[in-house]
Amino acid sequence: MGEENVPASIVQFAQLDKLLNLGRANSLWPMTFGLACCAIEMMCTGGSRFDISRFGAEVFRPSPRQSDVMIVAGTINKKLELAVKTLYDQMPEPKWVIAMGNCAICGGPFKVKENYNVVEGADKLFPVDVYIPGCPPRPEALLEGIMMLEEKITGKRRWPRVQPG
Amino acid sequence: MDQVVLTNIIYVTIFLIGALLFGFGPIIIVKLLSPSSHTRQTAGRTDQLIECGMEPIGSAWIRFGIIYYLYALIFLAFDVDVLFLFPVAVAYNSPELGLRDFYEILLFVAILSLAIVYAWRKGVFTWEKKTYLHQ
Amino acid sequence: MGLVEQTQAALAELFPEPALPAAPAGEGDQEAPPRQAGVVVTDAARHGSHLDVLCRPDQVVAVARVLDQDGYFLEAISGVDWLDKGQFEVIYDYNRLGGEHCRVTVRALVDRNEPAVPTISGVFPAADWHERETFDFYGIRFQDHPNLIRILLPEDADFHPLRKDYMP
Amino acid sequence: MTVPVHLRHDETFVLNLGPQHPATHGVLRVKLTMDGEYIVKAEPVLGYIHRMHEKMAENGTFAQFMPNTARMDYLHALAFNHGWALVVERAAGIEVPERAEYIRVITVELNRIASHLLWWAAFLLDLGGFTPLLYAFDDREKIIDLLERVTGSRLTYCYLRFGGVYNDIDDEFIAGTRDFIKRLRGRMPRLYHDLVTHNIILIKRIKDIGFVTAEQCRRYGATGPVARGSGIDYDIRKNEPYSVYPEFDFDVPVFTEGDSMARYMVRMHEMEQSMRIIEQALDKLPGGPVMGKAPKVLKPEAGYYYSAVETARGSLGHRLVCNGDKNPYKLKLRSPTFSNLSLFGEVAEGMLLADALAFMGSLDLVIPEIDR
Repeated sequence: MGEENVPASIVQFAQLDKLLNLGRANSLWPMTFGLACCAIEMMCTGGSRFDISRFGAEVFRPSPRQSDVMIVAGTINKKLELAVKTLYDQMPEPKWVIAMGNCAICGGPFKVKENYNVVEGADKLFPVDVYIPGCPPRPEALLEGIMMLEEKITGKRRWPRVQPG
Repeated sequence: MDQVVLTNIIYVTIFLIGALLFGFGPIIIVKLLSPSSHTRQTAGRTDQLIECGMEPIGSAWIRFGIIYYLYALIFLAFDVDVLFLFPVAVAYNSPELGLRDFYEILLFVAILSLAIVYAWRKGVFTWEKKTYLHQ
Repeated sequence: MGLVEQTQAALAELFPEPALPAAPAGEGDQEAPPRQAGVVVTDAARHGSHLDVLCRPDQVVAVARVLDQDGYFLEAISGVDWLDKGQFEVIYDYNRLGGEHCRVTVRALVDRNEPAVPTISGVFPAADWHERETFDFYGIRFQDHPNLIRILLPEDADFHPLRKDYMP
Repeated sequence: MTVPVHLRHDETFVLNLGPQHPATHGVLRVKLTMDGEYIVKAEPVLGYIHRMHEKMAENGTFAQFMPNTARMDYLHALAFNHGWALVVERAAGIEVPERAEYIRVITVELNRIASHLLWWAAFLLDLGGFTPLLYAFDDREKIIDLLERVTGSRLTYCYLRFGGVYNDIDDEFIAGTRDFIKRLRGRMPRLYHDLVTHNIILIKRIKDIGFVTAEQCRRYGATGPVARGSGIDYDIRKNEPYSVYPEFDFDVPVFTEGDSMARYMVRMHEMEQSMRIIEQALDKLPGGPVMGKAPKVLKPEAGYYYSAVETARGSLGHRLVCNGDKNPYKLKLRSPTFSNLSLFGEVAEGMLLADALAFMGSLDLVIPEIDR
């Protein structure tokens, strides 16, 4: 069962929680938080060809108060660090974080010895639930990331996992 | 208190209770089922106003232009106008509503729309570009 | 090429002492004898700029005014840190906006310990941000710039990243 | 007609059009001093996505910087590759075979159309229309598939090499490009112009909004569609010809009104011109190698080099200083949006907030290109 890092609620019934998690998993409202190149791939995923709305995640909310998942799509640098933490705080529970792209995972192409300005990874700021590698990751990778987050929330996988090869 | 009045009162109270439940129900349910009242913090800024991630500069409690007040007045005029038109709408297809009543309603709406004409002439609806002469 | 000669003539009055004969293009500063301030025609196909002007920092505003009258626009301001020679260099690139093409590169050398160059944001407002960025990266102070603060780095940063001796 | 207003300081409040805002296409922050709906002073604050490209250029070899160029302006990444390849080829004196030049022009123009399509979708998203995004992205995906066949990546291309291109284009790419052009030409009048350009809501939102005069463009150094929207006939492909552009005949759309509608129309016509260039380049595509001979480790002669390239947003300049060893000694990237945005403060004064956002959309900003 997922949600080990989402705090518990006052009333807890097993079946009711399963139903709630199913509802949460199928209506993840991401926050428009496109920083750099990965934001363009996120927009392509929102487009009609890759169609993120098949997973109920096409409602990109601008304000953190109404969003469930923060997709960190791009590079966080030292000037933006406080703003990112503020946005994370302002999101109500239950909230999840998807680190999209190498920059959000570990600083990516900017993790060099002369790095004076890039925060090397979003998990230095807050707990991250799903990492999507790629620079930028393909829209299919973002959809796979959302499916992994859904599996983390409900414990069941919606689509059979594609075996490589 | 004969039977008909009593049943009407019961209908209205049931309707009232339903409305209240419909209003406060979700708030209570969410309080019970949502993961927790507090959210996870990293910079302790949960209750800060939303301003695109930035600290809001100064307070927003300042004197606004009068123009927004005029918009509110016009809305109020037409809100009350609609309030009076509801009973008319209910009784519209009854036979005794003659042509004379129709003209009365028309006159009533016309008088109220004078507020719009007054606001129009006062230039409430024109939003010109301004140049600011900095002292 | 009427425009290049015309601009060269306009700029020539600023440098009364005769400029050295045009050093063959592409030759580094180190080998050539230290070049006097002056205007040199360079091969545009290779270097991208038609005129290369070396001037003292205090002449920068005068050159900017001359080029402003001729209808040039400021393309970019870049700083260079010559660590071994103990000098900063500020490169101004001017270009024509439409019509015949002619790019003028103005270079000014400044001592590395207290680098100060007069600002040209009065003549070209485009210089405002470019100068703030050069100050941000190199620490070159632009005298009487309207608001010389950092533009790209966080306000509380206390280092100048593009200096050759800076390593985080 | 503008209304002069005297203002006491306590009647204004400061609003952050902050880093996380749907209309800023990234992390641009504008500090707005507001008087009700009107903007008294607008001051863009940059640096929220500054990623040290110039410092990395100094610590890596010339070839190692090519992937960086695509991460600055990822919408027109091939033009940035082209600019960097051009300045290094000039510095090191490397020859590029004819066929490689043609392939460069074809892919750069395809990328320009993709960039304009995305600008068009995002601009109308700012103004509140969501459906144009769907069919603009549909067309854009066709281009991305074509470019992915040749370059291997969807967005951040690293396709150009000093002296040529990474791999050759095949007949399927050429046939696909011709189909794409026929398809877009078929859709352009109906879907793009009748439905959107002549739409009264769009005309009301962007006509006579955000006037930029030619003198303002010159003083602030604005280039590209912003300058061509204010009557300045300046396109680097025509004024400072590079690569094989002189062999194609295409005209440069110039409008003189200088408002957001003019900039909008410039970009729409530019898409048509890019298609004309691609067709002529496909017809005249020569045979031969796609990779000239280039030394493994580049050590260009010491000196100052500058190259200017026309990207979808304006003139991209590479100011390169070499001192003879294998790393660039200093590289300054003159990004077009950096100067285009610098005139925002002066033009947006006295504007309504909604019009200022429409004006910012018509400037076509890509923030990592501003912050570098």
